[in-house]
Amino acid sequence: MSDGPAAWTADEMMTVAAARQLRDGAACFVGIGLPSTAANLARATHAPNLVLVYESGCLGAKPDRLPLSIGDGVLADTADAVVSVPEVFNYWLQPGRIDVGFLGAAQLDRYGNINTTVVGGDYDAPDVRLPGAGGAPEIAASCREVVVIVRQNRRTFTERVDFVTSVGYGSGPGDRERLGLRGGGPRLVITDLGVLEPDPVTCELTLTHLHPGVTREQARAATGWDLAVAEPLSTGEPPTAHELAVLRALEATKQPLPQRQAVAPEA
Amino acid sequence: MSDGPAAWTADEMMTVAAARQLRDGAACFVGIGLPSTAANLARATHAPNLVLVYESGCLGAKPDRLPLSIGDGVLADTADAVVSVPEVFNYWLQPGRIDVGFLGAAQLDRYGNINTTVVGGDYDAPDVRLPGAGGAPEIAASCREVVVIVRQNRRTFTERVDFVTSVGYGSGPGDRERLGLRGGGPRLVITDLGVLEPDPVTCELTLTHLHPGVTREQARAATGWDLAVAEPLSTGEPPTAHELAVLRALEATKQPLPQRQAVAPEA
Amino acid sequence: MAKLVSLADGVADLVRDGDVVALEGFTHLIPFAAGHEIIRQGRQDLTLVRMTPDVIYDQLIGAGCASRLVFSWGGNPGVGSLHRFRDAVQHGWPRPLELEEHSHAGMANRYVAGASGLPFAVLRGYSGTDLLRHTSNIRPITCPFTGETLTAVPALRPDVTVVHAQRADRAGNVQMWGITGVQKEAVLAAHRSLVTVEEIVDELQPVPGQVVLPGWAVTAVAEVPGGAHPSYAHGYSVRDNDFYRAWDAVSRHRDTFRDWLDQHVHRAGATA
Amino acid sequence: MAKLVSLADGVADLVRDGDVVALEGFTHLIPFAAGHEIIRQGRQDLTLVRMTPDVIYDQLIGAGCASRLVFSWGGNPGVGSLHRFRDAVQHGWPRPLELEEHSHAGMANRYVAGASGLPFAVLRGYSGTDLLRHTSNIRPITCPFTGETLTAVPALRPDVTVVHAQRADRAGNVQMWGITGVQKEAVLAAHRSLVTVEEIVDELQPVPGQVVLPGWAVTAVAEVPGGAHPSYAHGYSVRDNDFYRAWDAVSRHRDTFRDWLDQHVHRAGATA
Repeated sequence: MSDGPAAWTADEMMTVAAARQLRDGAACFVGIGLPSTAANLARATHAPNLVLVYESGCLGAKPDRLPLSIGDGVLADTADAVVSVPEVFNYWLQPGRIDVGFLGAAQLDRYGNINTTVVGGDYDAPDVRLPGAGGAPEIAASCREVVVIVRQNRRTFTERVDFVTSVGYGSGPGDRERLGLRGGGPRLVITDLGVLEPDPVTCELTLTHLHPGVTREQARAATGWDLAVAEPLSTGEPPTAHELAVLRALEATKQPLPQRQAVAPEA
Repeated sequence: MSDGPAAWTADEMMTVAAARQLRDGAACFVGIGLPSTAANLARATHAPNLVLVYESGCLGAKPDRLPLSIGDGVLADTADAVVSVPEVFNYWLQPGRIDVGFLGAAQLDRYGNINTTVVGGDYDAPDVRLPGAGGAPEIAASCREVVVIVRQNRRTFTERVDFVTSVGYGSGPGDRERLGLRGGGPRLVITDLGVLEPDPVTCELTLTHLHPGVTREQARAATGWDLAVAEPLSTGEPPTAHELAVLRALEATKQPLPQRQAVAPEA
Repeated sequence: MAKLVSLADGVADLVRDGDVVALEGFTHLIPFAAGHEIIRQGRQDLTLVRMTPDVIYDQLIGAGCASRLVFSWGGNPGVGSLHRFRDAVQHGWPRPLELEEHSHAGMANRYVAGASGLPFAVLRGYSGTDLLRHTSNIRPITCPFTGETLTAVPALRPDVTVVHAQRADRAGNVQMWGITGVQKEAVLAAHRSLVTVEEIVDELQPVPGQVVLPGWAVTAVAEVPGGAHPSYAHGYSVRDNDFYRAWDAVSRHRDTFRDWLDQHVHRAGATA
Repeated sequence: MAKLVSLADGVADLVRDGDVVALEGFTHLIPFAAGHEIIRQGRQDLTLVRMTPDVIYDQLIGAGCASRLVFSWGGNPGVGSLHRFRDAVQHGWPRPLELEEHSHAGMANRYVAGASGLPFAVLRGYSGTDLLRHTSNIRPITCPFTGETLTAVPALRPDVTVVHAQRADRAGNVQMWGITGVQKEAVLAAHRSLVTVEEIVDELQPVPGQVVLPGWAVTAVAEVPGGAHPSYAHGYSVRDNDFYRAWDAVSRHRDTFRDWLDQHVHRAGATA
């Protein structure tokens, strides 16, 4: 197994950085997309006993390919148990049994609050209507810690989110406790540029690591608030050849984009 | 099949009278003992599509022998579905999906209230400690109607129950509504002497049928309050030879009482 | 005992203009054929309820069947946005769509309360979110033992719930397995229910992971093989991921959507 | 991942004097062997929790392990009364037994609340009964949407729950089937859990009607073949109805009970 550096994309770096954060044996609540890819990369590399929990009710899924949807049959086929959707939220997420909750974001603010609902305009007449909450509010509330994976740019990293779909640290220290949120909140925000962590005192997201080849100025320019930077600011390890090989093999298990325009008629 | 009369015991008459009350296709919540025997007799005679629901979580059990316990394996093996105990109470009993709930009683009063908890003395120092509530309070509350099966005597049929374990008509008309009980309450009390039904106006249990060979004086003497009697008071049909044959064949499927005094050591 | 019916008759009997209708299925076992029949029969003014209004509700919304949507996540899973949903919300086309928005945990518990005959459910949820500002259907509740404040949501009681399952027997006992989502709760919460199945069989053979809905808790069952397409029925079909990807282009414009609707729904006719 | 332990070590590690202990199993899969090990290890002052305190709790109560009982139905199913339970309640022998009494629906929902991380559960229950007079753990609660009054019960959070199951694998994933009662909820509600199993296998083959508890939600697993006797393990054994019937005579008198306890529990030793 080669551990040397290799050429990689920013998304690959982001996925690898997220995967590395998952310790073996942890229970992870994962959504489809980058979180699922990162969790499956971790399971295929350093964390073979990572427990993947999908909100479709699959506990301990062990897919041998990347699921395209959260209800992919491969998740049910390989799970230790398939439970109902009410059960996965009530018996597994809500009591705090999940170690790590993965979330994405359409907007993220300096206290790690997340918007996936509406951007611009009013709620009733938004500029952009997004999918909404899904499982995110309670994932953000109840997991022992939350890891956010999101591409970093000024549109996404905004001073105030237009809608609080999922609470990070609210408006600062003590807010999670006041709101009765029992999980720890966002421990890491992993982007295509680096890694942000909440300041232990102020809870403000602070740039703590850059990915190789990225500058702090790039990160600050891609942030819609005056981004705090940790001193010293370290630079993370690039993806190893092994990590990249496994990640690319995983990605190759996704089906190709459709070649045809017509949509299949009903069976 | 012979339909002529035959010699029978008072318990057999009581069981047959209860079985006859069950219409085909009804969903019945049954406990072990006489209710289970009556329900299985009905299923084996005029009501082949009777749905038997046991609080152990067995929905639509079709036992080919009388189960000795509510968690008998034959119930799980023959059920349409086996669900958890919380589910049987929450999804099946509580919303009022069950047509008929069968209950027994250690004490019963003139408004059909039932005691299966303590007799005599104080609650904390009772003369007799009985098993307690089990599923009965919510069966009494939520089934569309309740059928009580109980042997009639002055100890059991008492002016006031020492403890209200399960509510019949409380202290009279309107009480069920005031208490928020959505089921209809006791429609029939079937005893070894006859059948009692609540008066449509006063809700007081009234003797409406005698079993063959029983007199109204016997029934009144076996009741701890001044028992109202319907006019005209009818006498029910004796068990048919077919009913008796089926009932006795069912009873024969129970295991014999133990012949030995020693208790088997652990496996 | 559930009645065995044709899809057309089942929809005609059980789904009425103005109804609160839940079509459930969590990625798996989505009752697409029944949704298309609702469109074909021209139902209007429906309140559509569904945790994940994905392509099936994009079609119903675009076809003008809905005036209200109660939901927790609206998107094309793994692909992107729902363009007909967005067009209705952002531009009122083909008619305005009122939204009542929840989280998955809230919606799942609302069905649980409905199935349980309770007026509300309690959860740890919504706290600190802006969802609280936009519906009166999320309220605080105090624990009578600890004094702690939690969140209450009202029961969902759809007029009719429609789901797809693998099999039923002739008494209408329904069997499904794989990812079974919130379907049991959605059926039990509803006043009426219609289940489409891949096949009706003489006897249901037990399957690991199965959920069985007794026939006496279901209103009607229709045999509709492939009735979940482009979703799938575990053991019968696989998800048509190409359809979901292609839907993005089909649904992006009103005219391509209308052409698709005309060709694949209106002219197709009920499959059963 | 659950630890694989011997029964003696599992009880020694996980069950402590003064604990709130739930041994669950609804007629089926009752963890008798673990109950006997608790007696052998001389645990005292336990609060015993169980929906149906039947023969297993008659034994623990008669052996003097318990000071409190939280329950909803105490009897010898299909046979009659529990004489050791009655003796403790009526005469304080071998020590007084404080009771907290509920209905099945209340107890089941208390476990559900515990498993769900909620401080209480809501049900339609207890209304009009005298159970309300004897515990403060049943309280009214008002629906914040309809104003209707319902009943609240507090969550059960046992220090330790003990159940018996058919199988586990080497990672401690537990598999049970048949009547599975309230066992999942009782395990998930507890701070610690011990599961005895008929056998530990390399791989769990799926079985219809199975409930699987992932190893990461279980504290320890002990292989104890026959550990449910005289209860049964569906697929492994049948219920020893003779034992239950004979228990009536054995337990009726203190001396015959003590002889039985001495011979069949104290001198028997742990089976694993």
